[in-house]
Amino acid sequence: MSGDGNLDLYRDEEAASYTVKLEVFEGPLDLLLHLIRKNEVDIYDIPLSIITREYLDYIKMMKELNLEIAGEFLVMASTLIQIKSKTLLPMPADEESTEEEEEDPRAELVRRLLEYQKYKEASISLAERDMLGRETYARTFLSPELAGMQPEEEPVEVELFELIEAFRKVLDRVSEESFHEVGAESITIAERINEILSLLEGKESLLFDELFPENFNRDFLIATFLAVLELCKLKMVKVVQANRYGSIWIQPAVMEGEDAVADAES
Amino acid sequence: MPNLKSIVESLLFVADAPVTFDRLCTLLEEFDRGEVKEALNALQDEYGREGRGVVLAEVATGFQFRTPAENADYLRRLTKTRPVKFSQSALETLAIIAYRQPVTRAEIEYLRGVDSGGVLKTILEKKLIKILGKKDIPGKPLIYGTTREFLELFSLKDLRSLPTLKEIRDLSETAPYEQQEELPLGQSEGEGDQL
Amino acid sequence: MPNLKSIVESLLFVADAPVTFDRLCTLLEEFDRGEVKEALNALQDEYGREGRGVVLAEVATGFQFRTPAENADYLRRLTKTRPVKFSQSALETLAIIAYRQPVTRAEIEYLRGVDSGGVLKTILEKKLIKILGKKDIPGKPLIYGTTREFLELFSLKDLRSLPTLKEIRDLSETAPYEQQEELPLGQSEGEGDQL
Repeated sequence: MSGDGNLDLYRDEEAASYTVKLEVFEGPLDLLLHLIRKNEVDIYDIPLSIITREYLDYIKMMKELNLEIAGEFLVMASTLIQIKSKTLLPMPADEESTEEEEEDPRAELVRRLLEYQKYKEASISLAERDMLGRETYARTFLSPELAGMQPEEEPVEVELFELIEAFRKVLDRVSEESFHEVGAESITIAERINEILSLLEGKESLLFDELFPENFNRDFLIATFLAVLELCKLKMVKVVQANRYGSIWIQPAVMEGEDAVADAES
Repeated sequence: MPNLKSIVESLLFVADAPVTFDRLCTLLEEFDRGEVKEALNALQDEYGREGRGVVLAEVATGFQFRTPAENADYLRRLTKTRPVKFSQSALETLAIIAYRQPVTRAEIEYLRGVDSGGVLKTILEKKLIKILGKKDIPGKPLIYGTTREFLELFSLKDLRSLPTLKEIRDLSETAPYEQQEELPLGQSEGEGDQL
Repeated sequence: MPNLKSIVESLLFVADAPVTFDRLCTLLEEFDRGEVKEALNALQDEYGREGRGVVLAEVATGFQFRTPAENADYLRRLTKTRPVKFSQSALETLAIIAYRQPVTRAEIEYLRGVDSGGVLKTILEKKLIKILGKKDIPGKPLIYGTTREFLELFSLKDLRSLPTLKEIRDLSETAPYEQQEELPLGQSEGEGDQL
């Protein structure tokens, strides 16, 4: 199944041999808009019996052609049947009609259709623009005039998605066991490690309680504890207590110094 | 005595991406902004004349020399690259992101009515959208926005120059919607780089 | 009626190497060589005028738009701050540090399977990573983490806003609707006709 609900009939030869021409719809909303337009009915007063029948006919036809049907089409089908059964119910006896009039069961659907229609229009006007590489061309290569020149400063240009894709590629090469899943949690711990280290910067010690601001939540607490544990494991901090019931202090185990930076050059 | 108009023309010509007015002024710091503006205007006049094979376009908040649409067929012979083709789903998703950014995947899928994960990944890979961060709501979903490449691709000066969204009152009357059937939705396979 | 001069101008502008007259005639086979020659001459006149920032040069291998020598100093400024793309190795290393910090060089190299000293130095110089300290194990290796500049580069509020791998993987997964139960399609057939 196409994840986009893009049902392309002519994708393979087998399907192309069918003589029935099935139009391709992006999703249930697209199909509904088509049916509404085709029947020339008012979108604010959709005749559900006609539209639902034609909608289901379309799905049935796809089934008969052995086409995979995106789940969203089926969800919409059941929604339509539901709305239709609501509209078919006889209006309740007017005893309680003084209450606010119930919303038309079709209202939510109409809202979605109008909203979708708006973006579909927008996508059409996007497609009609002069597109680079289709209607208009620019020089995208490095001019020979600049080829020999070495840039002095190099501001970096990179997208977040490229970063995570690079990480994914590394993980794909390394076996699963040697690398536990990286989730949001480890990011938080990494972040807390950095925060603790920057709090410690230039100080001799830090009160353990200082790591917890006034209104921290449970996740924050856990991340902070794990961060301190990780830092202990790395032997980057020492946790000390002056006496049995005294305050707990965190001390940097290694002072960051000029020599550390110098070492990096090697 | 340097000829500022000539210098600006050279700069825009060799640059491999649109150059903003501010960047131009920074590069040409010994000239004042008014002079740079004047040179730019003179160039726009010159390249705006009828029948030019190179035009000075304003895209992605910058200036860039580009070829006019009427010559596209001939240029295709030179580049031999098949024009980029977009699926309707990629276009719909791009439109939603362009108009509603920052926007989450769930919002996109609600508006489109279909799963949009695959198409999001594709346009992320094409750098037409980017991850802006996470939304500060439960679940912290990723939020997406369009990129400079998006503006360049669709020849847009900035996001404000996107056509305003039309509120359609009555479907059966609207002319633009009539064009829907002519969309080459089925005929796209094979030719071009389908997104 | 196509404007041949405009077409030739477009072609020469977009070509990334000099174009010979013969090549031009081959590309424009529907025009005769005399017409192409004429268009070319007209362009040469136009671009040969005083004070142009772009000239049409005829070099051994063909025709090419170039910038005049007297503007070279200004063009050099353009390259001074040219944004560079990250190499794949720099990107990988940066990613490992971002997601696994605090991390040692040995750990990075284990994951990447290759020496990463040079790359580490490069991203240290760009201030995207920093030395957090030394790990208290034999050899006392340096440990690395990302910087504030790293967050700024990606417009991230904090490290928590980094997308997780799972979030990216989820994009390419199929819709959760797949296990949808069968719909009673048959029973609705008659119903529709009631009204």
